[in-house]
Amino acid sequence: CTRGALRYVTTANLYNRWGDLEDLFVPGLGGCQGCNTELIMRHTLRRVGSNTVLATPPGCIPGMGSVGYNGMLGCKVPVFHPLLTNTASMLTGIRRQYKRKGRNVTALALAGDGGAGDVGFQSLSGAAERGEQILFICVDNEGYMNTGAQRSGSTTYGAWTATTPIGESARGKTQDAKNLPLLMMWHGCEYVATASTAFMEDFYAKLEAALDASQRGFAYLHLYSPCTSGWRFPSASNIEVARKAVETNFAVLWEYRRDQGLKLSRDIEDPAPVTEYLKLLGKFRHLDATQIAHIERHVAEQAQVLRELARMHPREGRQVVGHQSDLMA
Amino acid sequence: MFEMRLHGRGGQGTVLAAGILAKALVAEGKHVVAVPQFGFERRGAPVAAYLRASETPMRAMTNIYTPDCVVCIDSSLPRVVDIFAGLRAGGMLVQASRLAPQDIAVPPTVATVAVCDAVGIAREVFGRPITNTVMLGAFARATGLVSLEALDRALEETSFRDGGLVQNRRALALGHARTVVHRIGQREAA
Amino acid sequence: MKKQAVPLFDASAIPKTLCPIATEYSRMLPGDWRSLRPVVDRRKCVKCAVCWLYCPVQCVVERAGWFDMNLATCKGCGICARECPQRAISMVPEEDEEMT
Amino acid sequence: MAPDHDAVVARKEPKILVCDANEAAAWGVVLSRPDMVAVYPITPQSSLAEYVAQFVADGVLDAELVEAEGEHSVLSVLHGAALAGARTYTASCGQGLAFMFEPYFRTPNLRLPIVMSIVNRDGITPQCVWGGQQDAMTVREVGWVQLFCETVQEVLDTIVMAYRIAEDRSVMLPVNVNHDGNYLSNGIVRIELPEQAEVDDFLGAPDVNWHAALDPKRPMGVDPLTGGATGPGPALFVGYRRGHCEGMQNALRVIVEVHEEWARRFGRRYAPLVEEYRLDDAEYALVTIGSMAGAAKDAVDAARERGEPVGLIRIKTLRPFPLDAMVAALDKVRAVGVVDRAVSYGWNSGPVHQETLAALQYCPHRVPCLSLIGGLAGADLTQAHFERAIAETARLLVSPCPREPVWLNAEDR
Repeated sequence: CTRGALRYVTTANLYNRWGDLEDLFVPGLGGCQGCNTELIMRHTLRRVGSNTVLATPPGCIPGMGSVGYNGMLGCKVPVFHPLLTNTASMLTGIRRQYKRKGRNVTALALAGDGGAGDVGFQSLSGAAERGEQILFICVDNEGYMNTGAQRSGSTTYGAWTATTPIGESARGKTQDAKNLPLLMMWHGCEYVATASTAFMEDFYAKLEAALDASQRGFAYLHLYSPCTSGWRFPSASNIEVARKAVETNFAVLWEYRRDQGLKLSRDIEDPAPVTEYLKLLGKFRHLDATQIAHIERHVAEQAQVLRELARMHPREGRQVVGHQSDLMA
Repeated sequence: MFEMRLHGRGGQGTVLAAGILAKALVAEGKHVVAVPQFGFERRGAPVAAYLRASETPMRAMTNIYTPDCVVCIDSSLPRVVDIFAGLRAGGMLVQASRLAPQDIAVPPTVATVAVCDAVGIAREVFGRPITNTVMLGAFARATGLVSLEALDRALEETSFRDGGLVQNRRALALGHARTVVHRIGQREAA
Repeated sequence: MKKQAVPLFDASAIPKTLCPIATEYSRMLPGDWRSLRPVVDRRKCVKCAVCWLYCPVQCVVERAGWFDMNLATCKGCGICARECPQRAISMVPEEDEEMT
Repeated sequence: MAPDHDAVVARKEPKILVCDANEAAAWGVVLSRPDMVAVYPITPQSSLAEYVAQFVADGVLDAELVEAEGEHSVLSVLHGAALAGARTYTASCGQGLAFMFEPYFRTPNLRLPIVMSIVNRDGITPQCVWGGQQDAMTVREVGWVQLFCETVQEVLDTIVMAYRIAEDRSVMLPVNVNHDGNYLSNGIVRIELPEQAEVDDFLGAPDVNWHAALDPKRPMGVDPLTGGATGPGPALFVGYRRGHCEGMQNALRVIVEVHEEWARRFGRRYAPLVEEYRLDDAEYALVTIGSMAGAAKDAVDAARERGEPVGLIRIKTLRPFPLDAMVAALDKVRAVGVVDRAVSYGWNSGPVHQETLAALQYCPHRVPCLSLIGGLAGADLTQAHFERAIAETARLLVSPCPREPVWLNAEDR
């Protein structure tokens, strides 16, 4: 049996299950060619369905027209621009008011890493602490891409951005990215997970779990989203970049349930060299050996932290759920 | 119009006492304005509250600078705060103290001294020196401006973070019963 | 296609000077962004749906025996061609297509 | 218009409360039956938040209470709730308002009829926690309706009235009910509590999101990108700006109507826009705003006893600016002294002084207008201060108007 054939069974399953559902964004959105974020948005909303209020804080997501332009709408569910800073708070008010009126409406956020983890972090943290029944999805493209690819708290060490340029005395960002999903886990959310579009079945499973958890408390999904324009790679390589990030442990897939602790979603014991990932991206082209060593060390440390956390799993111990990783590797 | 100032320490319920007194006065048909002195209320730190009562409505929402009466619900406070500042000639002091009224040092503006061992009563009732309701009883006894019954009813409408209604009622009654009023009169004429 | 969307709010009675709202679907179609066009080789397509799974604009449409692209919305990113396990999709320059 | 109650209906004895304006505001909230209240504590607003929380805990108020992690989120929660149809309330002041500014200055443009108390507090720095109106004055160009109360009773009554004003379909704007920190927020007096049934009848059901909603049953995009230099953008944008200005102007009429109806139903009459006190036969007047008017009126009475022809103008509605009412009042006198509890740095005077100067442009005759500033950071404005203000204003009749403001508390000790 070829790997292709198995993969085809899996992907066709997803299609058979969800492909017939109406895409709840309009056919034309202004995302860049090959935009991973647009891919995430369309799959997410199709799955979450129309009994939803969607918040899209400023960034690429509304920038591509989700909320609309001059009276024309980009989305088939009620959708709005929160401020960059208050997504989780506005959703708090919405969800609680409908609950008060006896209606079960999904409160969904599709936010960038800035609106989730930088300037948006206070409201996100507050809502998570209060256990608001919100499904908050952070689409992490590691920077402020809608404004021209500037540095954010999620930008990788060493990366070029418009505000961490390369010059005589500067070689990109000088700090590591903050680990936002782990920070959210420590809030004691109902559900926290990381996912990637290169592992769609895993993503769909986590979306389903998050949606379910958001009926009880705060659910946070962190989606790793390569940006063809800001990271400088050809649009056709998008899924390849996403896949390589996971295979090198640069982006580790895991999930946390409040009552079960953290589990790794796939085997991370034998990662491909991080350089295989770094070399795909223009934003890393200038890296010197020291910088590469720094990133390698950081990736290894993060993996080790997650390994330890998974070992502390209160019920089942460390567990690898890797059905897709085998198929898609 | 009658103007008074209450002195106490944070945690003794000085501001709350002004509120309870205001309720009682209103119940007896008076008009009131009660304004606390503004600052951070910290346990032990000196605090004050102002209260104005009148037969007719008042408009000014201001502090009081020349009170007719000073009520001091803490026995050690006069050592650190000039509780007599601005007191009108012929004014009254209602003081929490174990001393006899004659033994309390007062400026010549004071014509009447009323004394109540509020700390002793509070320890007896609450097991702690929370003297505010005790001193309301003392105030009623000393001034006759408000009835014990009205104060008692005002307590019913008050929510206490420490101490229950029953205890506070008892404190009020004991404060009223065990207050000694001394009129200086003659000395004032000098 | 299982319809999910609920009819849009009828804003005809709402003054156009209150809160900014959008109550008509955008009619923008990004097909004209494309310089490369995906062309599906029907013989190679096994309907594995990988193209559907990864197409950012979700322009993949199912035909009787193969998957095709809706060229009104396809931006020509080339992900489908890159990811197709059967190598059934090729990206063809638009101008060449026009000349044929 | 609500049904006309010609006479004040014969009522049983009103329930009497002895409380400060923070508790009175909380009772106003109870009577208005909001669906959601979000709070974050800040001096001197904190006890208001506590009263509301206690009322919810006691079941006196059936509302969702959100103890948000900061003022920015407080107002943001209410944005969401209002777009889902909720009648909402919050209160803040000073730095809280400053921190809230981002959602605050978006609220009127979303046309959300949110009612919010500002328990007026001066601005830091200097670091201070006391009353002053620098907070509300600093945000007066943002597009909220801003009402300033003189008394504790007026605070309670105005909170309820604010919902009628805010939710009026020709207005649809958020309303700030201002009451001075310290002197009103903690000043205890006797007030009357309106009957719940009568308030219910006065207010009606919430009417909050008929124009913009986030509801899966009627999908729309709320606040799409609007504007730019081409296509329909510019005209659309102007339309929204103009609509907001029109809503503010409509509010002037609605504020008057609502106050009149309140007087008819509840027997308490307040000047809705501008109060004139002993003005008809006055030669000069003080202009005041907020709770200082009490002591100022006492000073006017005392001056009248001495034969001085002074009156008083109290601004209740600062936004929208009540131009006609203000001009009518100013037209009765030959000089005014404006007492501000805040500073307009750029003009070296007070904000209300600047507003008054602008209104004087529409007066048929020239009226000299002096700026007096007092009551900053909790400073007391007593009858004595206003007697000085009266004397300074009287001087304008015989000598030129100074450009420097008079700092009323500069010599206090």
